[in-house]
Amino acid sequence: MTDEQSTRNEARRRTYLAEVLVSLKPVVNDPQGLAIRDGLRSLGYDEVEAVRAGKYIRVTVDAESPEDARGRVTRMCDQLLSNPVTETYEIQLTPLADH
Amino acid sequence: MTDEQSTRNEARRRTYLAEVLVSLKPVVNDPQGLAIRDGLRSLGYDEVEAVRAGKYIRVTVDAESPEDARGRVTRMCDQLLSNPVTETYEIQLTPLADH
Amino acid sequence: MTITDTALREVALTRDEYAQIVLLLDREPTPVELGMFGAMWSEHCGYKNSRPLLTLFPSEGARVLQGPGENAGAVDIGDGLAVVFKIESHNHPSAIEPYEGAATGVGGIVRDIFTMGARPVALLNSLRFGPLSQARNRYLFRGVVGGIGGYGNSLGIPTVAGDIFFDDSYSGNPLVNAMCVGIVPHESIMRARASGVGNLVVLVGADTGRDGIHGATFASVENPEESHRGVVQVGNPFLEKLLLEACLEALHVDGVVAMQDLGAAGLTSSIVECASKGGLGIELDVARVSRRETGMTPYEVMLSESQERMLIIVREDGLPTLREIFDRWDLHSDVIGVVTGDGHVRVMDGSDVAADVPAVFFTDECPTYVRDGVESPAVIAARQQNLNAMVDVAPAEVVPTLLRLLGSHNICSREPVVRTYDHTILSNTVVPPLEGDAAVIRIKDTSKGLSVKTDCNPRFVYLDPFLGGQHAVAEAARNVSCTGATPLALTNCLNFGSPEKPDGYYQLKQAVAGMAKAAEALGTPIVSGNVSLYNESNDGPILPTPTVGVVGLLDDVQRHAGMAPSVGDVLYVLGEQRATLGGSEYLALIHGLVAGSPPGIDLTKEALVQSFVRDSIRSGLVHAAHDTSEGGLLVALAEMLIAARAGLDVDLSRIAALNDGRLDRGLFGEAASRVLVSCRPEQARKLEQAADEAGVMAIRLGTVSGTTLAMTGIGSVDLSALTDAWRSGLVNIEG
Amino acid sequence: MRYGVVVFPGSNGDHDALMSVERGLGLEVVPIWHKDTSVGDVDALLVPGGFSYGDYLRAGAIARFSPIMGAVSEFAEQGRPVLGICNGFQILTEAGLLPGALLRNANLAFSCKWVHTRVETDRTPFTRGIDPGTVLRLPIAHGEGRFFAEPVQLDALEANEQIVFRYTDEWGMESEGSNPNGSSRHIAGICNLRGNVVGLMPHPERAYDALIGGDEGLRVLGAVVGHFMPMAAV
Ligand SMILES: Nc1ncnc2c1ncn2[C@@H]1O[C@H](COP(=O)(O)OP(=O)(O)O)[C@@H](O)[C@H]1O
Ligand SMILES: [Mg+2]
Repeated sequence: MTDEQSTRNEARRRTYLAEVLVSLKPVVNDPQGLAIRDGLRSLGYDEVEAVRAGKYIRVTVDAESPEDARGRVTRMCDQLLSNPVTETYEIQLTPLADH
Repeated sequence: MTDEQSTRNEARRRTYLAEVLVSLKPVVNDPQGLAIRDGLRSLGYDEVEAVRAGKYIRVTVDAESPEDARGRVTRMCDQLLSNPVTETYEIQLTPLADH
Repeated sequence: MTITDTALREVALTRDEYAQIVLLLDREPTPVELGMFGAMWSEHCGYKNSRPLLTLFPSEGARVLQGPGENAGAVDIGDGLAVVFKIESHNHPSAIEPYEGAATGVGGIVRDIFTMGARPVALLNSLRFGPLSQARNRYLFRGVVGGIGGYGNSLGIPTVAGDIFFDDSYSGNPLVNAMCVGIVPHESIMRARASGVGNLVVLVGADTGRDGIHGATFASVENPEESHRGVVQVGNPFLEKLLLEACLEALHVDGVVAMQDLGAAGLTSSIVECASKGGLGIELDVARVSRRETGMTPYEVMLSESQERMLIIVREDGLPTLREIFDRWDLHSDVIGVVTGDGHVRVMDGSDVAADVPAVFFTDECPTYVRDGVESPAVIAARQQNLNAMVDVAPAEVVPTLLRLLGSHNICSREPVVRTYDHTILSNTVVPPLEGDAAVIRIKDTSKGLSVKTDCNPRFVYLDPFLGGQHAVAEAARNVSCTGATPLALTNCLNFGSPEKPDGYYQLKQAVAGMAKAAEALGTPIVSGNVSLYNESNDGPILPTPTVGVVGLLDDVQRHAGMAPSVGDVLYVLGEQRATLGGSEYLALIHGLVAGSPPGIDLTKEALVQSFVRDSIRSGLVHAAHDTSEGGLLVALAEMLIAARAGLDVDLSRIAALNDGRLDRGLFGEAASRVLVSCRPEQARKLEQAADEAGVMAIRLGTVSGTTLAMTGIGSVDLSALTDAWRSGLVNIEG
Repeated sequence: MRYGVVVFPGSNGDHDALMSVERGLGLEVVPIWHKDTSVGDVDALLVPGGFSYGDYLRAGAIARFSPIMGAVSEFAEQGRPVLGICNGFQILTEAGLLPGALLRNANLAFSCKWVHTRVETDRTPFTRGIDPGTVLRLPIAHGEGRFFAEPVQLDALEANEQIVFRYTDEWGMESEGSNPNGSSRHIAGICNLRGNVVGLMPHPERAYDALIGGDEGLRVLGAVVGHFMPMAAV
């Protein structure tokens, strides 16, 4: 790679905020969700039908493009951030500052 | 309330999904976020700049309108779902099936 | 016959077994019935391969109040009290989802104990993993340890002892055995026997979801990851705590005649067990079962393994009081059925009959298999390998070898694990984990204490299953004796590979025979247990691992021993002085060999050494004791010095001389019937005399002092170096 | 005097709390059910450890809304002694009876061991008569015990003499390695402004007998007896 090319690539790099929402699969028992639901109902929130508890992980990554960022975070989710046996995940991506 | 009114109200009732994202305030140390960041880096994801860990709570509520739903869930957050000393929250609302 | 192979595989039954079912029923089974047969005739519930072998175990004794056959064994400990205990495996679920698998394993064994009416007072765990150099094994290790702590801590039952061992063969097939110990007044012991036609069958606790359907069958096939993958069970320790308290209250309700927890095969197994034990029938309606999910079929309800549920059989007039208790604990109690006189298990779905089968068809008619076992030629060859040809360890290599052994994963400090387990709750723990060879807990309102430990050296069992089975029992008992307690009785968990392979069956059969022999010789009946077969992965079977759990009694809990000598104490090694390199940790770690014959064991001598150690602790002669296990004499000595935070000057030449002049065998070889003890210098003569009179050989090693371990003619090492090596082994297990 | 021990669903330290008061101190003690709305006739309240409501969401978050908590607050407002231990401490912070919050341990692991804590003030009913600087050996057993408050608030806590216990080594020094969970400023226990409500993570109620590792917890649980002495003398 020439210096010029590398500078051009650098120029396109950005930081992205990936908000990863990890949920338990619908059929998996969620004692925490049940406890929160019961807690809310005992506070008088009878309108609550169901509660499911999951994880919210904010990952700030450096990437070349939104696609690149999403690809990287997807791999992170599969490898570490979620447990494929019990969980599913969703990624919400927002570009942050330019480099 | 007359029967007619109640029918009209019923008709407007809907189920909403409130996705509550609870984050630790920036001033609070987040060892879990740091551990995830280090874990990702040790897997070779050097592009990860920062990770913060929070909670993702899906609350399904019955409400009269989006405003009503948001109002209710906001109260739930203030009362139970988040701790104002250490946390902040955000609510994402989606209407689900009609009643 | 129209049944397809796929349908049979789904329930893990053979075509022959299916034919037998048709013959018994004189018709084809309904789908629900087939599912129920699959679960009840699985190895897990039906003990098809192990039942004939288990009859070898001695299970009777003057103190035995309840032997195998109920949810747990019960043994008299005086003062009108009984100790209730059992060990159980949760290997397959833990291989899939280590945290929840281990957590629900703890939940399951705790239910077994309070189902008997006993209040759980201690938890133990026996774990086996592949080497931590592999990321997957680290993941399993962290998850399992997390799950055990997560569930037990939350319940408020102290986790006080256990054992951990690593070997390649457990990669992909970790072992998670959990043991629970409870206490109950004799008159409150509850059994799982239905009685009284017309009595009500009540389901209490959690709602039923689609969790772990086929768990029982799934535990009875090889390679679970590739076959049945039910929905992972997620435990709720909070609910279990409520259930525990409510059930222990419910026990005293006039009219409660039986309790049975829901474990493997869920409602099916509970109903069948209660009915068949009571010689009666049960009719239930699945429509009355509270559900967590919509659209569940009767099949799913009958086979769901949702956790934290319990079945109670109560006379109609006792129901209101029973209900009141569960209401107070915010648990629902659904009347789902009734005890009948026809001996049938009848499952209704509203007004439809989903299953109708005599209960004994599921239990007594379950086929059993007696197979021919043949020892693997590879094992014979490994055992016969001549270890005398090996070059002895050079004196200069002794210290580096010792440090390597102390830091090895099979020997190093379990502190990083034990820290994450609450061992102080209930305020009974007298000898906590790491401070003794076994844990000691006091029994409130008495002067007594219990000592508990699990053990099994699977390498010994692999190389010689008959001998190894004896070792498992002897070592566990020895650890308990080292606290001053008298071993009362045993529980066991038979973790083996496939019994359908001749060498696998041979291992199982021989190990059981060895355990039976040692249990007989040591006077410790086997009162409960569990079988987990088919522990195989693509790389082959696990090392055969018959985990033994021992419960011992101290009449005066004040007179106990830990493993830390005081400065100024004199150290002795008692008992067997000839060690063996066969199957040793030294051979595996330093030479990369699993070979040779494991140490021999003379059970008369074993009993003698153990009783001598106990007596000496009780009489106050000995105040610290530690048996020599993996790593041999020198490792055990180092462990005692680390505990004492002091050093020792020692001449080990006599030890070597007793081992044909070999340092490796003398210092790192392993042996049964060998215990290190310490006593005050002014009592040393007395101890020597007592040993002499008892016919127990005692070799004086030296006086605990200073901060180095100095070995004449070998070299010395700083206590801090020993401590660092031993402490660092399991620290920073990352990635 | 008589202690009351509040029992929530999921409490598991209630047994030790009852035992330590009854057997260790020889005082009268009664359990108080979470569904009750009155604490009854007691002189001091103990909110024990455990996993109330499974500690789901946040430790203590759901328990603080139990029916009994109204009466607990009232008791506290009257200036009467309330001691929250471990989960009980978490419940009291969630309920706003004590400042700050307790977060996951810095090493992310549950930790059970004996630690040393230094008594910082004798102005509370649970440290009355214990010289500040005294080091007590007590067990901890928690996964969420990292005390957090914002720096300004921490300064205020110090200024108002609200820090009651600090983690130290056996010589009473806040040395490296003597803070088991990463708590701000080594804080192991605090009190409210008035001093009558105290929360701490270590377990005095598990340290009431030398046979089980120590009895120094009795000094904390027993200090409150002295608190009532003047009244008794009148
Ligand atoms: N998984 C575990 N859980 C709790 N305690 C354990 C566990 N593994 C080992 N320990 C404790 O660590 C100490 C050493 O155990 P171990 O190495 O098995 O001793 P030994 O070799 O004498 O059998 C004992 O106090 C034991 O109870
Ligand atoms: Mg031992």
